[in-house]
Amino acid sequence: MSAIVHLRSAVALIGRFPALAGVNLDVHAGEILLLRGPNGAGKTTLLGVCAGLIGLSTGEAVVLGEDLTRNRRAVRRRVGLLGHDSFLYQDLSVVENLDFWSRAAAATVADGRAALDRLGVASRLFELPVHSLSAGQRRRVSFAAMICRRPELWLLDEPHAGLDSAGRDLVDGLMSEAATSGATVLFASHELDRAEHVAHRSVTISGGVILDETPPSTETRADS
Amino acid sequence: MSQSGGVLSDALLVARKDLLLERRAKIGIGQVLPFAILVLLLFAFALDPDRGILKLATPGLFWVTVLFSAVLTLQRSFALEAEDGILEALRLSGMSPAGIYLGKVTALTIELLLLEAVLVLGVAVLYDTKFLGIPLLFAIALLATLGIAGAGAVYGALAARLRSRETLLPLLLLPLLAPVLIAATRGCEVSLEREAMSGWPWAALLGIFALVYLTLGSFLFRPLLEDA
Amino acid sequence: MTTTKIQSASTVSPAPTGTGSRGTKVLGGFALVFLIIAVVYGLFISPPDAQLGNTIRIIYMHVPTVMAAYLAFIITAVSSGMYLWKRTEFWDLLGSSGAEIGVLFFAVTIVDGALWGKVTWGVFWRWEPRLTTSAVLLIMYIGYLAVRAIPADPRTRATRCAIIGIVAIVNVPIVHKAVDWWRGLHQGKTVLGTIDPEMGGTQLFAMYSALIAGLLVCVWLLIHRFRAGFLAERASDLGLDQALEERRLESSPATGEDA
Amino acid sequence: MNSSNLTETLCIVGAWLVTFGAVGAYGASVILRGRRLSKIVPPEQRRWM
Repeated sequence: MSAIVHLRSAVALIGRFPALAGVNLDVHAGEILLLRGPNGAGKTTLLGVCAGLIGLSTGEAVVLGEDLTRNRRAVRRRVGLLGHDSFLYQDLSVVENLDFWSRAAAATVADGRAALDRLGVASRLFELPVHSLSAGQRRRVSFAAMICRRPELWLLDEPHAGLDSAGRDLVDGLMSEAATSGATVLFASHELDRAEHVAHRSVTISGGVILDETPPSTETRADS
Repeated sequence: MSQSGGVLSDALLVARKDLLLERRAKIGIGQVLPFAILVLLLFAFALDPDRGILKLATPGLFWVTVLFSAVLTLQRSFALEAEDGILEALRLSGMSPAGIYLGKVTALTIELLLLEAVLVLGVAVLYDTKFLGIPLLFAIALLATLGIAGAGAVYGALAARLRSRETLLPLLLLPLLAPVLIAATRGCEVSLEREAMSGWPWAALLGIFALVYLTLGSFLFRPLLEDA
Repeated sequence: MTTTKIQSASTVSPAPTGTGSRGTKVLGGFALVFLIIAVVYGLFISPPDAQLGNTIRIIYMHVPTVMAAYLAFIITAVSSGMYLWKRTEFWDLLGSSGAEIGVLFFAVTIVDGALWGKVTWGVFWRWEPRLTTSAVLLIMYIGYLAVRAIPADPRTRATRCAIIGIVAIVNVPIVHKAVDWWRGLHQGKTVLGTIDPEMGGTQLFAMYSALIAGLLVCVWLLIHRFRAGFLAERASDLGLDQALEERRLESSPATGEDA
Repeated sequence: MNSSNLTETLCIVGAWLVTFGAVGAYGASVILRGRRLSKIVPPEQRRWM
């Protein structure tokens, strides 16, 4: 079976800075892969490359069967990216944001509402503008806006950040559920105890390269 | 999953979102409109009203005021899209760039037309202008505003992520809109019966500008969204 | 066949120490010849014009510079379109070189026009359609250069500039038309910026040699500016391989990150 | 009469000087920039496309 994410010698420049300096990575269907690494290692850039947002300057990248060196746009509708930014209009209310983003992604308004439910966003928050929410509540809304697209590949940058322990459990559950239902999850996290528990496999990225890509046969943790 | 709804439905979605944002944040009504009225007042101070200069110059002053207000509106409209990773989210959404562009233009046109409507009242009261040729005036306002929004959305999006956007946007946009200013001003002079000549050629000219800018913008918005 | 090959190889093999080459030297030589002809005929031999008098000698400079500027802007526009299609550094560099040289010639055109106005009208600036047109267009391209000067990722900067290059050229005829009609549709044709068909032989000769000289100088400048831009890009790339190496080295001591 | 002739001559000479001066100065600056950059860039990259 072919890999969902297939990167070979991938070099990506941010300005003239090589954020990725030759990444080799395979992520297989239905897998939950944890991306570890210090700040500035290139985790966010790697997720951006997989989402088709950041182009490679050299190397190969095939995501969900689409060759990103030829066309970065085709893959975008099929992935869900949860970034550091909220991807939400601060002045619009929670439901207004969800309605807009779900319809923008060719999903229905009902999908958006269902996603809000799934993320446990209380209905008393629905009419509040996003800027008045707490960081954790906003994170849940962002997450809802991501899953309402029903992405085939989840790309999560620090999904646990800013959430309380109930929220973290919820996120872990969503990731496991996504993987069992056929989606693939690639996420970056600093919360190693929690993350390694939910991940099937982990790799470490540092200095723009993957250090220890373990063969996909070995389940769970490889070292440390 | 259904494919993207096409350019028009994307445009509609974006336009409705922008108008909703204006209704929630009220920057246009609360800040841009008072600014525009202030400019009208300042013109009245600068050009002594007793000597009739103000009356002669009314159409020009009106459109200069609209242009300045348009720059502010554009800056606000695209600053919103550059915050919080919205541009990335728009790229990820799979909406067609031309649809996003036309949606922004539609919302901007509606907002600017409303502003102009209030300004026209202001001009009528402050400068004691008599309006004749209402259909022509309306056509000119609509077509000129489409041109301003059409060209402005391209440069507004281009400048949005630059740190020097406050200075760069007017520098790029105002020379581009010089012909719109000329045609709209002359057209309005006609519709205020200052000139014997019929004003419809000016309206046609404004229509051509709008068409050119809208066509260009629809094509250029993809590279703009992707790489600029 | 073989000899020419060897010859061309021998001319290429030593790396150039500047932006000059055999081609630019030949081109520059031709430009110089026409410039000298233009100076001799334009300033000394050709008689004053029947209508314009001696001010025609300003027109000898005015027309070539405006033509050179338009040539440069058209090159910028074509390069901008080609860049958005091909996405190569070549078109980006050519486009930005064109814009810079266009601004140079256009600024000179406006100064020449103002000097012509001083003699003819007694004032440097009159709200004359063509002068106003030129000023507006000049500022439009100054905006291009302002965007160009903002440090950015090369692809981002190139895309921004290409978009402005296209929008600006489309606006050139629009501005021209609008300003022509500005003072009513019955404004008399201005002499400035057109070649009078009734010019005498030496006048035409001076005009055409100045025109050819202007276009040659424009192309000559374009080649040099393009190469300087190319060198500047290579100079800022210099750190790139090293940066890649350093980036990879970042990882080696830091295998055991904990936090 | 005399002063208008003087203005005319000054303006004509000025126009030619401005044109040659500006274009010449720009050309010189480009060539000097090229020479300076040539010293930095390694020879194998000094190929013109």
